[in-house]
Amino acid sequence: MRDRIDRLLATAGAEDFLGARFDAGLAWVHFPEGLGGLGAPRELQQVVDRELAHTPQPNIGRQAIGLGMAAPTILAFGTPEQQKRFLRPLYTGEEIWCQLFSEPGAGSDLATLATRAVRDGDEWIVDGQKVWTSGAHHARWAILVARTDPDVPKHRGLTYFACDMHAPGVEVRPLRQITGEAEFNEVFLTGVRLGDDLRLGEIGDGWRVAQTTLMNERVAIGGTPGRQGGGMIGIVSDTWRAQPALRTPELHQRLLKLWVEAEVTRLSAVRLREQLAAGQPGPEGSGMKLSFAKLNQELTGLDLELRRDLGYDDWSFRRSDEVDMLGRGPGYRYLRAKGNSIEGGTSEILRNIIAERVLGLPSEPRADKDVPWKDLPR
Amino acid sequence: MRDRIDRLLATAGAEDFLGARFDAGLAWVHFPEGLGGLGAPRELQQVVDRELAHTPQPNIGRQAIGLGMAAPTILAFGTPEQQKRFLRPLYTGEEIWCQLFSEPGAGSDLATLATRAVRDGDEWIVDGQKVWTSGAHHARWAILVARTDPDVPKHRGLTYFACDMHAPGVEVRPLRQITGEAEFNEVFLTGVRLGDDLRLGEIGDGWRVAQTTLMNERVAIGGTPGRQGGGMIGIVSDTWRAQPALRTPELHQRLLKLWVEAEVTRLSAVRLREQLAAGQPGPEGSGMKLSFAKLNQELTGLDLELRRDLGYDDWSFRRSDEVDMLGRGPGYRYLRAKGNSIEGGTSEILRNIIAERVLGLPSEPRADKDVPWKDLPR
Amino acid sequence: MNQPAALGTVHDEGARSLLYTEVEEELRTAVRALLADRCPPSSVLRRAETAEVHDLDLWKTLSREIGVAGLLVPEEYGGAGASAREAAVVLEELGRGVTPAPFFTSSVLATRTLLDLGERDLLRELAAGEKTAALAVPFAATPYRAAGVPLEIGDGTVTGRVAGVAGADVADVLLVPSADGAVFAVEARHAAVTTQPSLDLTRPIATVSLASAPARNLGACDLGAVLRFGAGLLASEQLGVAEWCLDTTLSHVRERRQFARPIGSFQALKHRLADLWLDVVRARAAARNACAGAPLAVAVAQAWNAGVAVHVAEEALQLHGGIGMTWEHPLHLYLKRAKATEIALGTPGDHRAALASLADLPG
Amino acid sequence: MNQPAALGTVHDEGARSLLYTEVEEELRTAVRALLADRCPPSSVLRRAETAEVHDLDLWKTLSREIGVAGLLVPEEYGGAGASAREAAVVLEELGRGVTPAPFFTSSVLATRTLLDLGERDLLRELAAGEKTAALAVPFAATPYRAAGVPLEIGDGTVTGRVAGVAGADVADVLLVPSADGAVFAVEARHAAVTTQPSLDLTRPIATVSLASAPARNLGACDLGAVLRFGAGLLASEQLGVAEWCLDTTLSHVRERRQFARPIGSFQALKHRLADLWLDVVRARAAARNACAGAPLAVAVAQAWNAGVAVHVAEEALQLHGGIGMTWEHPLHLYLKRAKATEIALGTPGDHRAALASLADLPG
Repeated sequence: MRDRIDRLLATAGAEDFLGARFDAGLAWVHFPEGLGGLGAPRELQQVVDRELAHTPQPNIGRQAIGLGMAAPTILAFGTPEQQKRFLRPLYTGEEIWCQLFSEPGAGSDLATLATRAVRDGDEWIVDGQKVWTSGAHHARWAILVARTDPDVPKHRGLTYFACDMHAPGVEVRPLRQITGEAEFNEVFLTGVRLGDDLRLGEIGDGWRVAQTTLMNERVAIGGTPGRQGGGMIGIVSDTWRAQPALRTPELHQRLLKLWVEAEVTRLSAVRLREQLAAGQPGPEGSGMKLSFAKLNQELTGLDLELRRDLGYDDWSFRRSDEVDMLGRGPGYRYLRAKGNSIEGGTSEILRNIIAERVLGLPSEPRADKDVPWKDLPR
Repeated sequence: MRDRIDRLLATAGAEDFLGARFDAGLAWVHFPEGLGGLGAPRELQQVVDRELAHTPQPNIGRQAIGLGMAAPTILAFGTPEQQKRFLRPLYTGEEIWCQLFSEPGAGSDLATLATRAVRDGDEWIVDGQKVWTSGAHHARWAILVARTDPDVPKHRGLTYFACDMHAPGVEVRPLRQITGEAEFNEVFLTGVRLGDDLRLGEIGDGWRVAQTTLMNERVAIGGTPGRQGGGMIGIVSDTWRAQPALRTPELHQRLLKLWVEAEVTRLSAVRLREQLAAGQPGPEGSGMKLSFAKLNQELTGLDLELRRDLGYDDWSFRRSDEVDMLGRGPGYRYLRAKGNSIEGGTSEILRNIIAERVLGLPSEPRADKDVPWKDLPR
Repeated sequence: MNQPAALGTVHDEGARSLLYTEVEEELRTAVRALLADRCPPSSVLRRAETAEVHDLDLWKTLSREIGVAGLLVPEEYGGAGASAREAAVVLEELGRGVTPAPFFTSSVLATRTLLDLGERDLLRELAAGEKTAALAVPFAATPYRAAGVPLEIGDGTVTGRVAGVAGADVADVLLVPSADGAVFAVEARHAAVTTQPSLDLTRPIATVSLASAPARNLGACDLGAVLRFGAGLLASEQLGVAEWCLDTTLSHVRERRQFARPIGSFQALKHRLADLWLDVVRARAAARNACAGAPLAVAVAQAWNAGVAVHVAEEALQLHGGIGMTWEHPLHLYLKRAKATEIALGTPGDHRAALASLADLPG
Repeated sequence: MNQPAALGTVHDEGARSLLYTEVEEELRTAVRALLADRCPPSSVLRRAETAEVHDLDLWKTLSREIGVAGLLVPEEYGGAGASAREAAVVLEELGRGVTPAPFFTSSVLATRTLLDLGERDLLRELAAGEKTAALAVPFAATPYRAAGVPLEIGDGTVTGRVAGVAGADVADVLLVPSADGAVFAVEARHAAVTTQPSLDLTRPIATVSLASAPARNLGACDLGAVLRFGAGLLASEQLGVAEWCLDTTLSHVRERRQFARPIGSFQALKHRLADLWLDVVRARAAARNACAGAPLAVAVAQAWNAGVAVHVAEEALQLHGGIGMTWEHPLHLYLKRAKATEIALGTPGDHRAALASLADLPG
């Protein structure tokens, strides 16, 4: 592997460096050879990343869905043709991916989604509305879950597709948030025709395929411990240090308390990463996003109060390509952080998951598990 | 009424003052004449209580269940004979009452209780076990709910009785608490025979009768606003003032915060009392016990931490006739306060009640409402 | 367990009532009906980004027909001669509507200043709804620290600058307190008032710049007392904000279905909503108690209600899920108002700190 | 929403591991098996009110056969030469069992003092389990304030009195630090040790009175450093207490039925338990991180874990309902231990206050 890294560094030019890296099997070393990997243990990726830290990198902002969610799903469920077709341009950034999962009527209860895909020969005709799609306006492809059988219980009638965002009938509309900007989109699908070769996994198996996607999403969110006293607690601490006039004993106590919470949360993320590296993945991952969301919300609220700032940086309605929490003003951060406990699984859903899957608590009585989707009350 | 008060004060001797007060209709003025009242508006009781503040009073500790719960239930559901028989000695303290509701298997879910009462001619034969009975060792009578029909859903098969605590088959055992003392009892009922004339309300109507009792219990708990800065917050504040060496900025912030919470909670109780006096009872009562429990628990915890006291006053196992939260040491208060969110309806049950009855939120799906009691899973 | 521990002792409260009077309820009904008709949250949202955030047509009706502008002004100066209790009820309703009307800034803060100064003519104009005024101090000023503006005082003119002023954008008259306690009246046309992007879209703040602006010295006033009076009434506006957020969330969770159930039937949400309700119940008692303006009552009400409004608004957003994160739902207007009033006129922490002396709990 | 905001930046942590090694897990298994066999919570409860709270038979096995008494003692003095990490694992298990054994007082606090003083002979005796020792300071002393005892020092004797000492009731040797930093060794038989009724039934405190007691001056030691070392390891005991409370509550709510359902199926309880679990997960990371004794790591671990142990124990009691309020259920032993250790060796507030300088967050 050392050889490959050295060879890559020696030969590849800057303009298609990522393509060369993919071809060298150094994109994600645990993927198979020919698909950007070497079939090597996952832990080795850290070594590769360190060695290649100063080379051109994927655009984490735009490519987040592709790299973090589409790629592992395509690897797990795609046909060899699909893997060959999609993974390289996904990695190089030539093709941006977005995610067509949530709907206005199906948020926490994703499995109840209503977007239909009806078989028509070798094609599927898709109709429905998706929401909270980041990057849809840049995307070439989407991962899509649609209902292919309304006559069976909701989890069983779903199928997973790669959706061509350039197909006729795909309409992307910006969705403005409480911060003023439109970071997300609504996507309307009207008679969109997708070839059956764009189906990922079996017909009716879409829920299981989507679980792979969502698991990867949540790991991606919680999995990166920052440095001690860094991130949002660092921003508040810096203000605190720089402006003694703002300090009060009350704010001091709250800052100290949150500093402790930020630090123990960070230590948990560090420990989680050590567990993963040691091949002992624990259930702790489920909790990381939950803790980060709560912390981020409390810290951004304290930040505003500490500054006694009644202003705002910019309400104007504009598209934003990337979220830069820390680079905007305190008002923006306060508002944007409210989404942290909703996006990628609400904190309520995460608590359910922890309670049932980690703590083994019995599930609630459910009326929706064995009823055909079409007969569910809505 | 003024006349009656003056006449009572002029004529009654100290030894049976309470009997004379009852006979004068000044025990509870809204009760009917002849039953300790005058059929007067409830608000007037405050006036009477003020005027008679310096006369002999009922023993609130020992008579709490009788005065607060048994009396209103007997008034609402008792026959004229039962009212005549029970109310006067209940008021004077000649006969102490206790409450046989909770069971080891039926706490929050009281309606699932298993103590059986089987009809035998003019009598009922009662078998079962009750728990958390305060004052059972002093009591002459108990209010009792028992199951008279196991073949109907749980709420419908209950009947309410006055239980003779001197009857053969009634056994009272002290129940030791985490404070060390035994404030409560377990009561074992084995073949206890109760005449049908001790039944309160109709056969099968016990749940409705018990609701009257429980409503009165919760109103009694939350209904008495203290003075500003008094009660438990007063105890902590006094320590704070008296011992400057104990103070830290952190404890100061917590004390100030709890002082505010204690004060707004007290103001709500004042407002609730004003509403009742103005004949506008609001739903706010449901929340008072919940707030007081939380406050009492936080304050007693802060009190211990503030004093850095690792000692305890007395662990010895003994009966206690009355609960004197404020008169014991900080460790006792801390432990005893833990019961505040359990006794008389757990905070969880109270939140359910607020959510459903006050806020009109839909109830959870329930599997136990229409099933015969005997078929319920246990 | 059957018998709870004693939680306190009975004590008589005296005559001060925490209830609403019939007159107050009638006033509430009138204001609420007008707002529902003329200025529902959806129309507040539409105005929020325009140049005219404040609905001055509505304000004309509110101030002249319902007479809210003169509530605190004695009858002899054309006002209603009502007490702060009535103003508090109006504020509850304006909070419920996040209504962009200058009642709090003109009819409470500025009016209270003018009452202190005995400025009959200006009071008469404010009471009649002919003019509005604003107290030119930072809205984030606290009653517990000197908040006067550093002014250069000329011959009948003043020069200076103060940022973060609420209500200045629609004021005809600015009341500018100097650092040494004198208050100057400046016609707004002689000042440069620059609205800045504000966290609270429905009560924007502005920077007021005075360059040798003609000014009339109205004498000295106790600015701390004015701000405290305002802080006490702001607790009622916060109550209104919290009430709207709670009511709207209750409606939402009763309607919104996930997992084939209304989400309001999920126990975790029910318990959180029960706790929020209990917070609001106590905020109501605190707000009523603070109307009279007693320093301790004001500190308690602000320390409690400011946080309750923010907490309820935040929970409302969370329980609305993604819908609450969209611009098109008016909830964010309430969140922004709640967070801004938490900072305005002293943070909860400032008001708690004041209790150290007010409640004899020295640090 | 699909894409979350960035929450921080990646940073390499270096080599220090927060995991348990295989050796540590073996030690844990041995201790846990012994405690399950010899000293389950029911038997701890039975002892709690007797004259012999501490189970000295068990202690003999623990200290001699498993060798926990000498964990921190170098091999050359007959110890295991292990690090604080192994001692922390033992403390987790002793916390899980609220085990009445003098490990923390003798094998951690006293041993750490003797290591500082280089007292080989005593260390050898402690490591062999032949003697136990106790550091005669109030258990509520904090590492951040001078905790020495005011002593009258005679010719080879000391006179003085110190209250609230943990482990003194079973100590053979008392290590008495004077106010000026010297530590005196006093045989327990020369001291009057009076156990007082203690909040924590399983680690009672005592008053130690010395009246011209023969004493050996062992030299000076950094008492603050000793207490900080203890505080860091106490975080592992608190972790164990919290873990037992959480596990026991999970079992209870899975079994206990009300409304024809296990109460653990009610969502409000599930969410609270999920939050408690997350608190405990973080307590584990904090405890591991504090083993090495770095001042900041210790302050963080105590500031977090002390409160978590109390909170989990309190929630455990509430979720057990009436059963948790009874003496016969061992839960109260854990609540009492948790609350006592919250006060011991600095409250969470004391440790947070220390962060003002340790994390450069001046007040």
